[in-house]
Parts: sequence; C-alpha cells; structure tokens
Amino acid sequence: MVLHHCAIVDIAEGRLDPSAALAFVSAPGFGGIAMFVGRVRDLNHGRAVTGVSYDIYDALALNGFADIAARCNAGFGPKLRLYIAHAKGRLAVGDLAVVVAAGTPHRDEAFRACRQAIEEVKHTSPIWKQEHYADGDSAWSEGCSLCGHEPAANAYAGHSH
Amino acid sequence: MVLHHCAIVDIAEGRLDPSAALAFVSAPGFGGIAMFVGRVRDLNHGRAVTGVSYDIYDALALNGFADIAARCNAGFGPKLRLYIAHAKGRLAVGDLAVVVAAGTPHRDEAFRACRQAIEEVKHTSPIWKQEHYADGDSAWSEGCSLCGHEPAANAYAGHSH
Amino acid sequence: MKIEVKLFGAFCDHQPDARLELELADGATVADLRRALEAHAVDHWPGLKPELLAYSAFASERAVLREAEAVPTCGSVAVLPPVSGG
Amino acid sequence: MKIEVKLFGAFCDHQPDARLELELADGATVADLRRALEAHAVDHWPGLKPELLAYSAFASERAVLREAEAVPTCGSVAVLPPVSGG
Repeated sequence: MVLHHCAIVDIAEGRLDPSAALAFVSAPGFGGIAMFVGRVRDLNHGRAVTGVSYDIYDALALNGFADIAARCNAGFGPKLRLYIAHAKGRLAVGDLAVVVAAGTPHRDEAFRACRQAIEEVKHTSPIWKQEHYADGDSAWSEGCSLCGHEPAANAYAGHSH
Repeated sequence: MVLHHCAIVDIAEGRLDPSAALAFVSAPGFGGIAMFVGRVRDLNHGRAVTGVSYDIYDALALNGFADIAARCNAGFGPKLRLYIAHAKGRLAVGDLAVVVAAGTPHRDEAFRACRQAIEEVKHTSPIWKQEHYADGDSAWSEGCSLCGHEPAANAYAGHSH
Repeated sequence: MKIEVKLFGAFCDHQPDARLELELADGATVADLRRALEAHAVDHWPGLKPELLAYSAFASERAVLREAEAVPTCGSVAVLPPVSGG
Repeated sequence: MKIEVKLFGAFCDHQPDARLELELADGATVADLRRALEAHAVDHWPGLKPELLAYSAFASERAVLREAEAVPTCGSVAVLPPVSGG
C-alpha cells in the first residue's frame, strides 16, 4: 500500500495548503505526523531577496515525487501516507515553496520519512530557483548536479544545502 | 532572543491548532519550518482504543516547556521560534494530543529543534495518559520515570517510546 | 509541619480528589516525604502497586526535586508517576 | 533524426522559448546529444558559462539518462541544469 499525494501548484492557480497536507496523511491508526514547510526567505547569502521564481519540469518532477514516495514506503512503510507539493512560478517573500508531510503509526518513522522526502526533493527533483534581489538583479541558484548519478535513497548524504 | 509559545489546551475549551503553530513560527528570515502533530490512535499494543484522557500538572509542565524551548534555543538558535502545545482532558480517536513546531532560517535546525522538543515533551513533561478501550476497561500508560535524573538536553537518548 | 501533596495519573485512581495532607518533621527531605507517602499508601491504598511509588518522582511547580533536598515549605509538592505525554 | 530538446532554468536566459531542435545521427547516444548541444551553445549562446552544460544532465519524462544510453526517439529530451528546489 503506497498512499501518496504529489502535486505541483502554479502560484497563478493556488497556494500550497499545509492543512490539506495534514488531513491527507491522517488516519485512525496513525499517531505521528511530521511536516516540513519551506518558505521564501527575505535574505540569501546576505542579499535582500524580494521573491523567487521556480521553473519545474512537471512531468519528470511528478514521476520523481512518486519514486520518492515509493522509496519512503520501502524504508518506513507499509503504514505510511506521504504528501509532497511544490510551488511553481513567481513567489513573494513568505510564500510557501514546498510542503512535505508524512503520517505513520509512530513518530520516528514520520520524522525520518518526512526528512528523507524533503532531502530527495531538494537534491533530485527537476526544479530550478531564480532569486530576485532588491537591487533589481536576478540569479539562478547554484544547485545540485544530476550528472553521473542516479537518484538514490541516500542521495542527500553529505549535502548541507 | 527566545521566541516561544507554550500552551496546555483543555479539550473542553478548545482544540490544538496546527495552523496557528505554523503562523507563530513563521518569520521573513525563516526558510524552514518543521512540525510534529501527535494524534490519538485507534489501536495500541493490539487493543482497540476509543479515546484517551490526559492528566497534566499544568504549572510544572509549562515551566518545563519553557525550559525545553530554552535548550532548543541554546542548541539551534538564536534564530528560532518554537511552539509547544499539549491537549488535556478526554480525547477521542483522531483528536490532536500534541503540536510542536520550529521555525529557523534553514531546515536542518528546524527538524532537529522540532525533534528534540517533542522527545523532551514525551520524556520529561508531567503528563499522564490513560487509555480507554473498546471493552470498557481503562489503563494508565506505562511511562518514563523522572526519578533520579534531571531533565537534560539528551534526555531522549536511547528511548524508543 | 503539614505538607500538601498533589497527586496525578494512576494515583488518582486511589485518591479521587487528587490531594493529600501529610505531617512531616521540620526540615524533612524528599526521601522522608517518600517514606511517609509509602506508609500512607500501605494504610490507605490497598490496590496500589508498590513499584508505582518507587518509580515516582517529587516536584515543585518549578522542577523535579532530588531525594536529599529539603521539602519546600511554601506551596505544595507533587508526586509524579512515570510520564506518558505526547 | 530530429530531436526536440526542452530547456530549463538558466538555459532559458539564452533561449527564452525554452526549446530547441537538434539534428542527430540515428542511434545517437546521450553523449552525442551533449556534444551537439555544446556545439550549438558555442554558435548561439555567447553568454553561456560552459560549466553549466558540463554540470547538466539529460532526462526523459521518466528518468535521468546515462551518457551511454541511446537518445529516446519518441517524445522529447530535457537538459537539466543543477537543481535547486525546495
């Protein structure tokens, strides 16, 4: 049983909804829910940020989210519900960029599944962030190269970003 | 700077509110929010549960929550907002028992602060759970003895419950 | 001196009003209070499992108390059975 | 064979319509596609940092492709610069 909800939400069409994430991963047998919410910050590497734009290869990202869910299920399931949603388009400071939630019978699995899922989203999903600065400049964030390695369960080992 | 919200909410007077927790730990400089939500399960150790009652020594628990927040701030601050709320009284299956949320500039600190806070709440807070079973029986959960040790930052090391 | 003792959790099954008054010598320690409570339990709480008290801690509103500490003379003292929050 | 290449992230600064058509030999591998794209970049994208392409991967809608794999003949192929989601 893999019960997961994966979505890419264009900011022009809606907002990420943490309450919907909690509701999705809730079940009568589940005592623990862990959730991560990523928000657009007002400062990055010391520069004042006014917003960010996310570009996403939707089809591959959604396939990748489903793969992430399957790996979480293998590691922390089979009693697991997982929710992964990422925003797309131009976001302002404070807007939600990503919501990941995991529900399981006990809290340790919920924390670990949630953490693994957000790390894999960060390091393997085809998503690109362009930061817009207060001085009018914009720059694509330096990221994680997908060259030469396949997405793996421990793809985030050793990464700090 | 310690910014924390600690509360005990009697089920007769209100419900725990994860949205309020998210709002409290949000700030323009914070990119990461980790949240844990504990819910009443329908089954424990194989017995069908219809609800639980929480007894709490409110004054000591609130002082302890503030101590937990101070330790999280020492470990993961100073840029940290922490929210700790626990329900009191008779809860039904699916009701929220505890909500812990941590907001920080980056996600690693948010996850670690949230995890440390919920573990310390579980293992050091003067809170007692009585389970009510479908067969009419009730029993106080076996817990964590507070004898002979002071609350410590690593109070949860080695504990799995 | 008279000490008010607050009771929580499983102790309330034996003492539904969740409080108790005990007479202790002036300057009594937490260890003395524990012995006085054990004696009370033997006399009044026949169904209490002795290990519950052995695993219980004592606390003020501020902190868990060590066995060698003097029992606080202002306010009340609480008996804390093993905790199970969350 | 003609291959449609989807572009993302920083590549779109150089090719605002975010797509490109390249002519490749039948049976071309991903490594061949990479060389063709490098040649295209030299001719058409003077501002592109060469390391961006070196650090970019190629993918179908389903998965990242290995260098020795044949370029898929149905559907399109995407160039993925280093990712920065979340």
